[in-house]
Amino acid sequence: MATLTYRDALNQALREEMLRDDRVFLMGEEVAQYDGAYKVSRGLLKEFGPRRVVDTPIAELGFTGIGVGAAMVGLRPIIEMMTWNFALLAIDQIVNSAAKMRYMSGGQIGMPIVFRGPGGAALQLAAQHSQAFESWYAHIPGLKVVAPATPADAKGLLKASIRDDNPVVFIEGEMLYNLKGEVPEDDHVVPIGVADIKRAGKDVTIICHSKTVGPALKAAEALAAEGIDAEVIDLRSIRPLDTETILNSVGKTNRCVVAEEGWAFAGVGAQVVDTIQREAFDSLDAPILRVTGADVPMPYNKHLERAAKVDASKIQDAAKKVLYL
Amino acid sequence: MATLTYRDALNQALREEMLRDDRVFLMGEEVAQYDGAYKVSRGLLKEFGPRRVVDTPIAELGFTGIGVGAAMVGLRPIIEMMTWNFALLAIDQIVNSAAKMRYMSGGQIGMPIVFRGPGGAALQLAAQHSQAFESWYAHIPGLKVVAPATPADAKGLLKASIRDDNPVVFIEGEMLYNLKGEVPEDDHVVPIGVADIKRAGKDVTIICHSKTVGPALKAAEALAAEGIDAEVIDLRSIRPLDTETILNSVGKTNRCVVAEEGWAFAGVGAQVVDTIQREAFDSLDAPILRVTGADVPMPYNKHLERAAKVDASKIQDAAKKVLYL
Amino acid sequence: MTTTAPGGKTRAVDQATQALHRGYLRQMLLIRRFEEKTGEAYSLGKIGGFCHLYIGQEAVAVGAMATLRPDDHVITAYREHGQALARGLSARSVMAELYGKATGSSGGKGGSMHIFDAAKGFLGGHGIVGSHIPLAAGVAFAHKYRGGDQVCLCFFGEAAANIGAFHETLNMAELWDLPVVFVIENNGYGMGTAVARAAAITNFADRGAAYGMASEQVDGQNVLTVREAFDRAVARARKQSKPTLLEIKTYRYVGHSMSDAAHGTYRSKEEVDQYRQKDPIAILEDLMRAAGYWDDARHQALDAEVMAEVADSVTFAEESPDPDPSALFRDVYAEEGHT
Amino acid sequence: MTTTAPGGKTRAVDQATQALHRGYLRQMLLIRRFEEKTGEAYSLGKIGGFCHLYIGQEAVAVGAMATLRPDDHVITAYREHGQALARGLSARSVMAELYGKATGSSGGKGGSMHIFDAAKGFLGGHGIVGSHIPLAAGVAFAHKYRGGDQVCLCFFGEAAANIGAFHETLNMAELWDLPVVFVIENNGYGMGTAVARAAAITNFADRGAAYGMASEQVDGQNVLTVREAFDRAVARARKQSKPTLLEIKTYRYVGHSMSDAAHGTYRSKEEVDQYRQKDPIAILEDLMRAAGYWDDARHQALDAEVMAEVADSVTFAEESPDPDPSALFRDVYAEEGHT
Ligand SMILES: Cc1ncc(C[n+]2csc(CCOP(=O)(O)OP(=O)(O)O)c2C)c(N)n1
Ligand SMILES: Cc1ncc(C[n+]2csc(CCOP(=O)(O)OP(=O)(O)O)c2C)c(N)n1
Ligand SMILES: [Mg+2]
Ligand SMILES: [Mg+2]
Repeated sequence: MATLTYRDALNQALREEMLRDDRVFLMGEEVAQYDGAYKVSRGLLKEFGPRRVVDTPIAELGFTGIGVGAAMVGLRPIIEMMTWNFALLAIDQIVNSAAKMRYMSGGQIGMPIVFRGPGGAALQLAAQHSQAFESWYAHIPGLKVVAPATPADAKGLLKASIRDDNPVVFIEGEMLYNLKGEVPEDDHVVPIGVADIKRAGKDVTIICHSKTVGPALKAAEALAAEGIDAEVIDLRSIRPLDTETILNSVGKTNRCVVAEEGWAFAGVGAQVVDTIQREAFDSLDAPILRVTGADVPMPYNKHLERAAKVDASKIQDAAKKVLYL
Repeated sequence: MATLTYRDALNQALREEMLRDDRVFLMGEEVAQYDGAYKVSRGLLKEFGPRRVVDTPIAELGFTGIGVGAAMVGLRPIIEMMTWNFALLAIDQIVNSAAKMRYMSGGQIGMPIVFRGPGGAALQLAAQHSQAFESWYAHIPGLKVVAPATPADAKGLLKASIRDDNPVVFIEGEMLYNLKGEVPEDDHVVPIGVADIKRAGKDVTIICHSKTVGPALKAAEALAAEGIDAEVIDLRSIRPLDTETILNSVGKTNRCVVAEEGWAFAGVGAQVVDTIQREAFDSLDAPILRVTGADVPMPYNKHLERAAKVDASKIQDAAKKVLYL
Repeated sequence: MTTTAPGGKTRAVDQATQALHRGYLRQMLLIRRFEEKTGEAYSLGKIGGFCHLYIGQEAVAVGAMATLRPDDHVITAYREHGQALARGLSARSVMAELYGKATGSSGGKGGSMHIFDAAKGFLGGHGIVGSHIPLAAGVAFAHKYRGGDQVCLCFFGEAAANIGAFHETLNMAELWDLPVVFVIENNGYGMGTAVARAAAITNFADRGAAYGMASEQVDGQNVLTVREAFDRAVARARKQSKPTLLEIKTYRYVGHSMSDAAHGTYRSKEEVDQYRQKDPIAILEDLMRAAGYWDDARHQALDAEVMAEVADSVTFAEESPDPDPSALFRDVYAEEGHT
Repeated sequence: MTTTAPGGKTRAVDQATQALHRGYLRQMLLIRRFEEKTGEAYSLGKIGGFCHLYIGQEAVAVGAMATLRPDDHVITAYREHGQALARGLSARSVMAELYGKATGSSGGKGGSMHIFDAAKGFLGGHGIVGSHIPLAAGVAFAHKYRGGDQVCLCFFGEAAANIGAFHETLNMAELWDLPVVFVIENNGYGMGTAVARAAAITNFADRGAAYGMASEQVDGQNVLTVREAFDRAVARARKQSKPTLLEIKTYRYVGHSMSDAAHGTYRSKEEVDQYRQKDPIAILEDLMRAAGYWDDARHQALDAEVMAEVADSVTFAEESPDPDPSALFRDVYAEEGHT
């Protein structure tokens, strides 16, 4: 296995799938000549040329719709959102066109498209550039939603997403791009809809995804030092949600914390809680607690920002609370 | 008290607030000369003239932004979305501008604006015209979200929303516009953030809002015939959520069903469930069940559509399930 | 036999041209009768939802589609029954869709606003104003990507030309030389809003200049004029891979949708009557009559033929089954197993 | 003393004009030095987030603001430090905001992209490209609604003119005669994308025609030319309540943001050097020098004055407190008790 950054793992996935299938192309702002605002598409223009790596004007609604149109007639577009914050301008195309096309055409029109880019907060980018929209997209039938936390999952899930015949919202972590990890060499494909137990444990289940996986694992270590054995489940896919893995874990630990970067109200965690209390009511020994971003637009000041974000100690505290410690 | 339709109650609220405060104006597609696509603004152009009742081109992003800009300098715009489905085109202005303006300006810029119009499904309007987005807006700090079920609440909450100094997402029910009910004559203002017990009961709590209130009350009647005494709570406001009223009820009934028109995943009900299991874990005698719209884009065919929608019998069934009957 | 062509020159009309004209007339008449029947069925509650009729605009769809090849694509908004028929969908499949039946073009799931027929290259039927404009450019992008010479026609109303997607798409279509024709059907109103109350300039063809795009304003009531304009635009797309913006001046004789009166609130009966004088069907028939290859008898025969076709579509729709209840959960996602 | 005005005529320069020019120069120099210092502080990690400098474009903000009254409004994008200073925000309050301090113009919550000063009519600082274009029209709508004669200036980059909000807003602004000036600062690039790779036409002033809007292309490196163009546009807004589209040709000497090199990937050093020859500060100084009311000594004195002001702003920012932790939850909603 090679050690790669999350960024390079994504880059490999793009390259391999473009080599594999000529129908796959990448479109977005600065993806070609500039090699990507976050350099995820580095080298692709050089290798594949401007037919398949397409720089766009700043016109999120328009170029997203162009991707959707191309997918209607059988191409397999990858539309890069420079960040998911800007996708609010394109969300009509994602929700009203892409997610509904197959259904409202009575199954005639396919929609093999990936919308990808960084979501959530980076550092001090303030209110308009620091938002996590996983729960919004996961609300919508017709979409799949994926949010990898490691280089291996980033590569494997992006490849699966590109091969998927459905519209996939693929949310990367800007703060994860430099994260290094081992990535299998061969044609590494991670199925959508399968969570990953990033750490096995028996005392409490910590459910997380994307940028909260790191803090969750750190919290688990700190808990281990206190003699508490936490199981850390990385959802990886938000929709479909791997209910089975979640319920198996909670069936064993009887206690659960759900962490996510985004806001609490009707977040991903709310759905996880709903699922667990419904399907595993009798195995719960304590209410499920959630650790989420503070319920505020993100402030610029770095201390305020830090206070607004999920971190290991908040997860650790919540885990101890559900253990009544 | 006068008996009014929901539509006319809204119309009265608009008229009274426009009379009360010259800073209030109404803007949107077909609101003026056409008296509103759903006639909610009937007569307002005639009474207030084109300065205060403004027809727009089809440009949701643009005119929503114009409303937000006007609110920045102290007007109190009411922006009509012909339906909330079209607001996806304007959502960047609602989320990235309106919801964050006060915060990112350090409290300098106020945002007294109401975005209003019908949400959810009517009859056979198919996938792109039948969506309930309450949970999306409620996810966003900085917004308030209101969804009245009765003429009295429609009037009282719209007046409160117009007077509120925050951006309010006000979601009406197209299927409710002809609903009749008693409306207090005087300056009837219903505070945002306060749920209403539409029917008191002791055996099971049914939580609902907007278009599911009718079916919930019908279900409660049917349950009463079976000797089950259901309490029906109409949330009225989704954000802020009236946690107290919810918890008091569940503390009494120990069983709960949450109904909503929209999709299940990370819906409003998910948040309600999360809140209850966290705050009232020990009083729950059964898992909370949810009744939601089917997890599909809305089909056109009327039988399929009926099957996709929440109705009284589905709520009744869920209530019996949480009573283990 | 001679006739006066749109250019004003008198010329002999050969058999092939006569047949062509009869074909256009038949299509326009079929659309007219189909839409009239649709209105009736809607009033009887057989058709639900929003329903927007095309009466008055028939020449646009017919003249446009006449220029296309079977492997081209068409994409449009919610006022699309007539365009679907002109593109060759059967009256049966369109009527059955309006009835929400399993035999409908979208299996009963789409309804009036979402008519699709992938085999005929008819890509909907879209309900969010302007949302399909970028889709059209995407289809054209795919044609060019694959190296084909297909063309995509994109129909929308003049009110849709005020929305952002129009601007973003036209810029990219010209920048990237996409083989697409943007067709503004300027029928004077967006719902109840007259064009001058919604647009700062009312000659929409002039908007092409903002993108350096070839554009043309066309009389939409004469199907032959329409056809010629589309010949030019489609050729530009097919041969030069360049987009065109066409503004087609037309008029709808009916209300915006079934819940809107034909006149009374935002336009007068007089105005509608005046435009009725420019009926596209009458214009073509007059031309054919003047040239001596059309008369009342032939008209009646054609009308009867068309009425029978529409009646048949209604019977078919009435008798067709509703979709199976299991269809509710089908087509949300692709079946498992990907490419 | 005489000087050559932009029009080419030679005329005497009176004391008031000299003072005016010195004022413009001071503002431009302040912006230049402020931005240089900002770049340094960013490199030292004192400033975080995205940070877009205005170096090279100073004449645009200074020439534009010179035409405004205190009760007018200005709204802009994320490259706004210079515009904030030109509008009269103190270097202290802007620098403190960049440092995220409680004394910053937005209390440390906005940062580089969200500088606000309600008292000065400076309405941000917006980070979503194009999103503030409709806001500007809304501000102008309010001015007109109230019957005042204030004007709203709206600054954005040429790349933002390809986004839908631009189109929707310009149409409504013209349709409704709103007193707003839309200012395209065409610096040739949107991030790493040269204008011709993003726009089908590169003379953005020509886009005014799509809305029947008065428009003008202006040399943005000569502050006096800029000022004159804004005089016309602002007067049109104030006196006739009509919008204007101004395309100001300028150039940024630095990278798009602090994480982008000044040259190397998408433009050459030669190109940047060439534009350095049109430095707005040098152009004004040359003109003043030629007319005899400027020299090296005066330059040095002014520069020292400006450097001191910038240094003071840094000291102020460094010494200011962070916002109280309780600020995290403040300003999400208005305090209770409404109007
Ligand atoms: C984004 C959006 N806004 C509003 C509507 C409601 N609506 C449907 S059709 C229509 C008028 C469109 O007029 P035009 O584009 O001229 O087409 P026409 O109906 O005249 O064919 C409106 C406002 C919608 N469907 N989508
Ligand atoms: C809607 C949106 N898309 C993309 C971005 C990322 N972005 C920030 S600035 C920028 C370039 C804008 O260029 P231009 O409008 O010319 O202004 P300039 O930076 O040259 O001043 C881009 C693509 C954004 N902030 N918002
Ligand atoms: Mg129209
Ligand atoms: Mg630029």
